[in-house]
Amino acid sequence: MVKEIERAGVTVVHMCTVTPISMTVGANRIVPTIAIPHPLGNPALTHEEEFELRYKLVEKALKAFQTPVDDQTIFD
Amino acid sequence: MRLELGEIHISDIKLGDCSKVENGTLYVNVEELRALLLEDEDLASVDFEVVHPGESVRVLPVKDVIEPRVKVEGNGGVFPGVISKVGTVGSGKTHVLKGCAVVTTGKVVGFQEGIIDMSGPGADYTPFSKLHNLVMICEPKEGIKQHQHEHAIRMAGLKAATYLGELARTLTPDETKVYETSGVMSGKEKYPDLPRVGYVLMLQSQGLLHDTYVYGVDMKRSMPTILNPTETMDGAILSGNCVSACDKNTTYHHLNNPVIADLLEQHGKTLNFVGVIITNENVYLMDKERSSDWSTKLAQFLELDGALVSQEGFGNPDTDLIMNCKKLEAAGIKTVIITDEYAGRDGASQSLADADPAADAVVTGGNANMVIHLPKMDKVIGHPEAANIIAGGFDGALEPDGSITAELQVITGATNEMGFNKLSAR
Amino acid sequence: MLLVTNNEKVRDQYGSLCTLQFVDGGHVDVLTHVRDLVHSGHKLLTHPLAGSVKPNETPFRSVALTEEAGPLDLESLDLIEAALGVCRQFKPRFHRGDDAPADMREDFAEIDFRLIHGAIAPHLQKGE
Amino acid sequence: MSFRVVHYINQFFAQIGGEEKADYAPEYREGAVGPGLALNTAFKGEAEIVGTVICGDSYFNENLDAAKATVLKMISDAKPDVVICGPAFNAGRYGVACGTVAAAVKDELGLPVVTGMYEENPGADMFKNKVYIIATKNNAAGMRQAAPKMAALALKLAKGEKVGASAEEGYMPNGLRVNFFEAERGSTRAVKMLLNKLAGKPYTTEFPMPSFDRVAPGPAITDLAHTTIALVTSGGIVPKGNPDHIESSSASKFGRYDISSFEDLTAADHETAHGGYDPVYANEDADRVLPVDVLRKMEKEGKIGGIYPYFFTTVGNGTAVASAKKYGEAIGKELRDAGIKAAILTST
Repeated sequence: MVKEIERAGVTVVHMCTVTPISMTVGANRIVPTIAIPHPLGNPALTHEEEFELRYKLVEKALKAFQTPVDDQTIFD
Repeated sequence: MRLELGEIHISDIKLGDCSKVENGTLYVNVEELRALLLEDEDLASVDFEVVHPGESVRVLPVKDVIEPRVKVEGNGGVFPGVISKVGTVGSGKTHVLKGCAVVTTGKVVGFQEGIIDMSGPGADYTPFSKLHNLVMICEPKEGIKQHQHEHAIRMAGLKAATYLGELARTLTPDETKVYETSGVMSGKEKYPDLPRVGYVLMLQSQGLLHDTYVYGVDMKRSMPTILNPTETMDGAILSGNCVSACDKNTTYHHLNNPVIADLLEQHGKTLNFVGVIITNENVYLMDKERSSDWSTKLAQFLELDGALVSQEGFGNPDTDLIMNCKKLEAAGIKTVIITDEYAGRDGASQSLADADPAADAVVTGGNANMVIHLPKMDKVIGHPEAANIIAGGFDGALEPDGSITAELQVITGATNEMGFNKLSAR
Repeated sequence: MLLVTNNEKVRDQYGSLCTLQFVDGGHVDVLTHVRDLVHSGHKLLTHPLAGSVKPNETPFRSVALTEEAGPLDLESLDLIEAALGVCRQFKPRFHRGDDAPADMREDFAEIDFRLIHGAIAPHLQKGE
Repeated sequence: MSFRVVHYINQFFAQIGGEEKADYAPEYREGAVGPGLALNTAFKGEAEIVGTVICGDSYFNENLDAAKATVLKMISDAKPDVVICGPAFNAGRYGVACGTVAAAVKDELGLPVVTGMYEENPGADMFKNKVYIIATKNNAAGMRQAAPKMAALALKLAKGEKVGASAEEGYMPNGLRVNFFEAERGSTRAVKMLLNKLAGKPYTTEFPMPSFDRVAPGPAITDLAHTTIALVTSGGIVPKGNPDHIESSSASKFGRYDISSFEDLTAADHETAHGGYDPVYANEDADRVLPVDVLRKMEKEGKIGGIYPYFFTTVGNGTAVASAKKYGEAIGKELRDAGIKAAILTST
């Protein structure tokens, strides 16, 4: 899916937990996330802490958007 | 090692009062054989039937198929560690009753599969429809457990095959084949320019009804090890596997391993067949990792250039297969794997439970989900009611006229993963 | 060791020997529960498709995992997702085995028990 | 009785002309033309080409809908039992036209159809899973080998006979596995394959592993503060109650939902339809899968220009690659048409 969207001329950042799968499906900008059932959260944290965690992850995605890449890149 | 395989061609089996082979006919003294088999206290009865190619007969559920053999010269005896004493086999001279087999049937568990049709469309898919078969219907004593039942039938088949093989001891073979293999060093000196090829033989070893024995050792308790190719021809490996009819390796397959035969055929001509690495298909993941590490390590130890890997069963053995292939390829050993497929009835689904780009050279024994129509047979031997169970559920349907519509997977040996058959898929 | 099963025979034998999670459901329910455990960081110790009894045939399934949860184990993830994929491909014939003939149900239960027993008994003896 | 065949060819093979005649409009001629003669020979009297539809390659590709309709009508009016298109060999636009006509004949007219082309013809990748494409050589010299295969398969289809495996019939593998008997047993084939592999010679695997192609990375976004970002997830987030009943696995559709009025996703308004993971955490707070709350904050802070008013959702679980591709194409098209340059795709 990520490939077809990018093929349409949309720059895609793929935020996912299982980065090898992301590599296989052909994502070019990859941001690793927390866990499969809660990629952008962590139920062990307070609501505020969780928001902070999510904010930081999305910030990484914004950085990925701004970075030119030639090949599949993981933004850790 | 050098083994002479003397084949005595069998063109008929007759039940009678004297066991002998005469003019290509195998005569079986049923009472004597029955008495021998009933020494096993777990067995209540054994009945015999003879079936021939082309007859309108269906046999089910088939447990094992065994070719009668006898060791005439050289160390050890057939089925070492189980029937004969433990002793390294594979050299000297062995006689084979070619063209016939012992077929054991027995309903070890309720859902067992395994059909041999001696004629009709089903016969095209099983190699055993081309043989004269002594079918043994073994009934256990009341109350024995499944694993005792499996053991009793397995032993009955081996004993019967040994008993019949013994009849060939003093006969003059119709045809003799000679197989000769070299040691690691001498082979290298003899064939310095030929690619070094090994065979990684994966053996089913997951537990009850899924076991394989090597020199009497339960393979799930063994590390991968090395066999000389000719050892398999004397029964070093035998099957204790009752499930997965289409892609289990019967003892007959092990005795007549087609990969070994074809590699020996090319040995010294286009390749140097260095040896057989046997490995297991265990349930425990650490075992899978360890065994595939070891099979690769042994392949490196033998300094192989290429390897052939054969599989047994479906599902989690796909994981072992892909692990073996990936690790061999990563070690720089060019690898070809033999498997079969479960691509769904329409052939549209993913064929294997595991996959990897390293597996770029695959031979397939066909799609086991293909639907086949098996017409009614005049006679059904074994446990006809098993047809209801095989055919009654998801895998097929028993029609009112006695015909069966089922998936290919119910036929014994149909999609064999040693490459025994010509069936394939694209 | 964490043992997930829907087989009473396995529960009766192993309930006291390791941490056992009994799933009151079918084969797919066990695998789904195992998948959730893998997602939360437990590692598979046994293959989720043990046995060559076709996955759509057996109503019983027992799977061993590590008791400790760590980072997501990718191999375990691959295996459990592939196992569920196979189950999607081949519709189950029986649910919990209640719909199977009694002797068949017993056979399925015994095989599942034997498979998991063969796999984990040596490890439990070592006190893992 | 001899089966009626209609043949589709381009202006070049009809000997009307080359590139300069590529805008030739569809024309129907009675009987066989050009390569049709070779096919007629190969039918050995069992079938006969009753008519030929000729269309210029540029004309077809530049007037796709109209040309397709005209061609289909000409074919249909000739009342064929089976249709043959091409072969197109390595001619790209001709290959695409053959594939398009063949697929339309199959889907819209419900008639059996065979086409042929070289495996690297772009039409091959586009249509090999939809219609039978006989693999041919890359130039017209391959007609001699192609004609008997195309004729044989067309006859089989016309007679309603069972079609064998790709390797037997000569068509390109179409993703459906079909059993057949090889000339040699598996072990012998395996030994030969290994010898070829060892010698560095070509060999063909009998089961190709699933493969994945790649797309070049999109350009970096330099002006995020003025860029609208679209949100896409394969984590199955849907409005509470799953109004479109998106299936938990092997989903047959994707969802498209308005989030323009949401500052934050909560258990009261969103949940997951995904059956591939423990849904408890996503149901408690869907932001854990689709980070609407933080993106709204970033919107206010001026870090991003905005959020596209709709988010797209699919269930990654068990969804066939082909469906996922289709959904991706539809989503990509909408975003492109809306001028969207950036998307975040979240997966579980």
